[in-house]
Amino acid sequence: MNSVIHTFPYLVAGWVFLCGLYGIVTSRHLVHMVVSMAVLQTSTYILLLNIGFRQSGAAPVFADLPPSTRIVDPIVQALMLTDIVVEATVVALVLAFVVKAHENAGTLSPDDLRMMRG
Amino acid sequence: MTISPALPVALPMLAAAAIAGVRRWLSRAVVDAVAILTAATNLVMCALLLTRSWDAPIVYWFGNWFPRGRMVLGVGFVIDPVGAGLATLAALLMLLALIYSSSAMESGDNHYQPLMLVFLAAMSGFVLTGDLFNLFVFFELMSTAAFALCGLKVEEPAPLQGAFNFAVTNTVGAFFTLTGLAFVYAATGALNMAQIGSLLGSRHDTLVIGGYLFLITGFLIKSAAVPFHFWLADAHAVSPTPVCVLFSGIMVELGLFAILRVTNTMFRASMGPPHTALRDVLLTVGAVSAVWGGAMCFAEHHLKRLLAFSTISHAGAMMMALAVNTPAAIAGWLVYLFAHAMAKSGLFFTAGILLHRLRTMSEPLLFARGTKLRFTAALWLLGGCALAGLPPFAISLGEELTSSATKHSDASVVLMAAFLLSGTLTAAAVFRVFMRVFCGWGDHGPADRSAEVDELPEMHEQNRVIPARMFVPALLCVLFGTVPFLLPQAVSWSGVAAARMLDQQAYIRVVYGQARSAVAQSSLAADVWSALLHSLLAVACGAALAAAAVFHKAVPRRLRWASHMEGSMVWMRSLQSGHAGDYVVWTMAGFSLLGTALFLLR
Amino acid sequence: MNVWLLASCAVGLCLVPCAAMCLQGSPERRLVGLEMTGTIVTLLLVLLTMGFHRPILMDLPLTVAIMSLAAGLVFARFLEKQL
Amino acid sequence: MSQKVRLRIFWICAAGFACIYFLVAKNLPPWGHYRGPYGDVISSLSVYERHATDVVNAIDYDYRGFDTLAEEFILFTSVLGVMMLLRPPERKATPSATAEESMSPAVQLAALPCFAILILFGLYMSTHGQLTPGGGFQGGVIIASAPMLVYVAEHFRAFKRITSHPLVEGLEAAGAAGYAVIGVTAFAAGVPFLTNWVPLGVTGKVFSSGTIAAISACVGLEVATAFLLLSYTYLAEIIADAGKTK
Amino acid sequence: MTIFRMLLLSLIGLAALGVVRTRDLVSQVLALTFYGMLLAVMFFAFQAPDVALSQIVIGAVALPLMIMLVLARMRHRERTLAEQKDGR
Amino acid sequence: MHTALAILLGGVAAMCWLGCIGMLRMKTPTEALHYLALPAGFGAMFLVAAVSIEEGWSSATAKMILIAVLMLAFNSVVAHATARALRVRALGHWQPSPEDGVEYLPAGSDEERR
Repeated sequence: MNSVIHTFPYLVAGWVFLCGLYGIVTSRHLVHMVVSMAVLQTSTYILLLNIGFRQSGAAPVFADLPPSTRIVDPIVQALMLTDIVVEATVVALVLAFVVKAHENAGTLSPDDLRMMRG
Repeated sequence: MTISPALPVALPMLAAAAIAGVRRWLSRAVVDAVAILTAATNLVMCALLLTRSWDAPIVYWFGNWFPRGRMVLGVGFVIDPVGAGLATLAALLMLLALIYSSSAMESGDNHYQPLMLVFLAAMSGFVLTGDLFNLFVFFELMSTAAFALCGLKVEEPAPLQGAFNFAVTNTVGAFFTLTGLAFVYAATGALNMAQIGSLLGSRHDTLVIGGYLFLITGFLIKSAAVPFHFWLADAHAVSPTPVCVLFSGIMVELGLFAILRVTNTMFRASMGPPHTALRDVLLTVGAVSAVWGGAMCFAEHHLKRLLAFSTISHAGAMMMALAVNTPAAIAGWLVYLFAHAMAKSGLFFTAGILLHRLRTMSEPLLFARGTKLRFTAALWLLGGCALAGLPPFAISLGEELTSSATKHSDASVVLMAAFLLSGTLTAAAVFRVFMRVFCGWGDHGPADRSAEVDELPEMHEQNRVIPARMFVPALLCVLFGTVPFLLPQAVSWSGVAAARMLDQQAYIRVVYGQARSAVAQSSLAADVWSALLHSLLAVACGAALAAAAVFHKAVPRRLRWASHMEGSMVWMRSLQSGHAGDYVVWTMAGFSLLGTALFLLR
Repeated sequence: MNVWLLASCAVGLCLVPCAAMCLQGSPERRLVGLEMTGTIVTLLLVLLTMGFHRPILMDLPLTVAIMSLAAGLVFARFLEKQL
Repeated sequence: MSQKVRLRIFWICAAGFACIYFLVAKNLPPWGHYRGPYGDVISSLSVYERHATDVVNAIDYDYRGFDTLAEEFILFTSVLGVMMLLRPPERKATPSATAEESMSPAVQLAALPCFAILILFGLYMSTHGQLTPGGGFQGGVIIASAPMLVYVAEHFRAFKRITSHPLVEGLEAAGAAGYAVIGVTAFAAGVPFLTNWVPLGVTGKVFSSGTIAAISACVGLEVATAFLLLSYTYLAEIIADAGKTK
Repeated sequence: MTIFRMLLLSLIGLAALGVVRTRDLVSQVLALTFYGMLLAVMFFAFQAPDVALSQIVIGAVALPLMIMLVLARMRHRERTLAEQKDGR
Repeated sequence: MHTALAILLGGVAAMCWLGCIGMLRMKTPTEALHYLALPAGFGAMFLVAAVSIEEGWSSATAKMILIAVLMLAFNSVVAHATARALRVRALGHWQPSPEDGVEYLPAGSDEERR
């Protein structure tokens, strides 16, 4: 049981990664692909968070804690914060491509949108 | 006055924000002037940093957070000659691209210049940083700017699809990299590359191998290694010319640089010798890319895509130098990188001039229409010779240095063959275009689907006269390409820079503020005659292949494989399907293959 | 494990029926499930905050309450007019 | 490549991926027992040396502030890219033929207090970043979501006036540049880029922890205006048409 | 509490699959919002309040909202095009 | 004190469960919408009581009261807007008309009263 708990959270991150890839690969609509990309991104949050987690550690805010309290790793949280912004902005940009492609081509199925073939 | 290493990043960012804030009220000329001035300043600053970093790497701690004991607290720049040199190259190419675009391109309501400046800042930060997460953030910044620039021509449907595929594949790659970063952080609890390097030591378990694998997957996508390369042709075919120059000339190479940096500063003791798995894997990937890209290049009839495939081929060749990873090979890599950046940029600028004059990029449509464009033709021909490495162009010098590092080993045959094939095939494609378009020999040649993608010219108004500002960058590129060959010290300089790059222990010591390393001496010398011989062989083979394809009617029916190669490699071309889902599947396949190889061979 | 955390476990399990609502069926059902999720997450975060003995973190449930209500309004409007 | 073939290759690769991932995850430090010292060192320093009680924000805006600068510019770049891609074409507004009913009075009434609460709360959040969870980034997004309620209440003209003002664009650039300028001011004090050189103030007060608070405000400005620009750019076409039916 | 966290993680794994397997776009956006909420709860339960806060404002509100705006814009265009076609 | 706390928190959990199960068992989304009131109304109230028992008067209690007020005041609006969206999506209009065949509202409620 213990050994399962010791790796299970990491495996969830890997599972979400695979789910995102599955979504991108089987996608029939560009917006669906973008959403799958967002899901794929969340796998990295889950992984980072679980790496820095400590059993019975407190949240790293010392406003109401004595400074010597055992806390979870704040570094990974800072990295995740940066990461979340990156996700939102990249999705915004890719959505702009999608909107424009829709206006120019009238369809959004990646199977039909293949100007670049061959 | 010494220049703060933060400025090559901060200055373009500030200029970009300033331009973007008031872009409505500024005229095009003012914005161009500011952008060009900023790029020029960056060039000077990076060059100064390069000279300063020569004696010892510069270490710069942002926020004044010096390491406490063995614990690195903040983000730091560690500037060694290779990084500073690449930053200088990026600024140079950016300067040329901005000069070119000031006369040859619509700027999309002045959105274009701030994007270019952010791109420049991102590239500078990417090569100068000594922190792993910072590397990732600048990787993302570079990618974001690149996506936006790639979709600049919004009126056409093709650019958007190319940009979309580019964005999806590269973003997936970034997630792979971030996952790898998380694994490395879990293994060491540090983010500074020197600290990670010293903590990892020679640890060689699955966590370290897996972390390395995830980390470099993103960079392999950026550096367009087969089978991660599919986005590159799509993105190049649709980007405006100056953006293509930056993509091919420096961005793809920065992917290679990141692999080099990661391998040498963090994993040198754990993945390098005595373990040979990494070397063999990278060598294979590089060789396959070199040949695959070359073959696709020869089979392509859209000029920009053709050049894009040649970039894949040359990036593969450079990857082999990384795989060898000895001072001589890295010195060769540096020479190769510079020479290739110049040759490829010159060719792209020339293609841009063609697009400007003749308003299409399709080889069959261009047939015999360039016969009057003498100067453009000369530039194109010189560019082709430079790709094949004909002295005084320096690519062959780099090849010679790299293969001299593997003398008397089994890898040397692979290296020689791949270099020769890459040079021959890409040069043959360029020569073929030269014969058809500028000489009007032979016939139209086969048409293919991708060449039918019609590309609008980058200026709205018809402009018959070519402004000097379009020619000068192309000419300068061709001229600069000869520098490493004509300058006798160039080889020994790159030898010193490479030795710096490879000395992991010295890097770590410098970061911790300990003893400065002694100035490395390099006694490298390339065998010029051997380089000449090889490049002549490549040029001759290329010309022969091109002639065989152009005059295919004169070739006996049995021997028409040149024109077969040009026209009917259907299965290879069908992989380039333009479907982002396919590209992601190939990424996964490449990742699984690489991982299997690394885990089984360890 | 105090009584707050016990209660939060019980409330947290309510997310399973919410998932059943939100992950299948028509958009209308999903929207209703989503609003329920917003409410339950608000309560859950209050319980967790008290359970961890960190009243300083009370900003979070407040944010969830405001944002999920605003998002509910916006989603309802778009579902009505545009989509 | 057909869907079927693609999916088949995907399953093979997914198996490979899963194996590799499992091998790596097995060797990760056991969950809940992370031992890396980096975070502990920083959290023991941040309260004393930076007077900031929220360690994550201290890391983001001070220790690793350079990452956040680049991250702000990612946001800036992508907003620039979106505006460039979706710059309004010369298109006549085509009022929709089917007249739409406007939202209920209840919604219109409720949207305005909600608007006020969001703005206030966003301001609170972006000024208290160094003390409690939150910060410029979260506060900025909350502020930016307030005008969406104006849109929901169908005051299209007001929404347009808030979001399409050229000032918004200027402020966005100012927010992004402000961060870099704060970094550059450190040169005047003779210290490296982005050094927190101003007086640190009293721990637990709003104006404490030096440049962290200032940077947080800049980030709030940048993020709020950036998301405003994004929402306007996406909605511009719909608004142009909706304005005509009135 | 550990068991609660594990259950939360399993639910996230399920929800991720649910989001990518939803083909209707509006439904998918709503599912994504739910997924974002779930992640926020998880971050909070794993002692990361800052990240939970940004996940709420970004993952559970701003990101779905952006996608919703894009869908609305595309539907709007399709509708006006169809109306113009009818008008002729 | 401890018992009161336990009872109140049990009440919160029970409200949440009742709401969720009711929502899940309803056939149409409009019916399911009604169960939103249980956790948002009673759950929030119980929680206010529980927090004030635990904390006394503090900023946390103030914030909890704010949350409860927000939920009570705005949840009804959101529920109304949602119901409206559901009806418009199902029938194409909001104002009642004889062709509907469904009487969600007393006939001629809104326009005539004005």
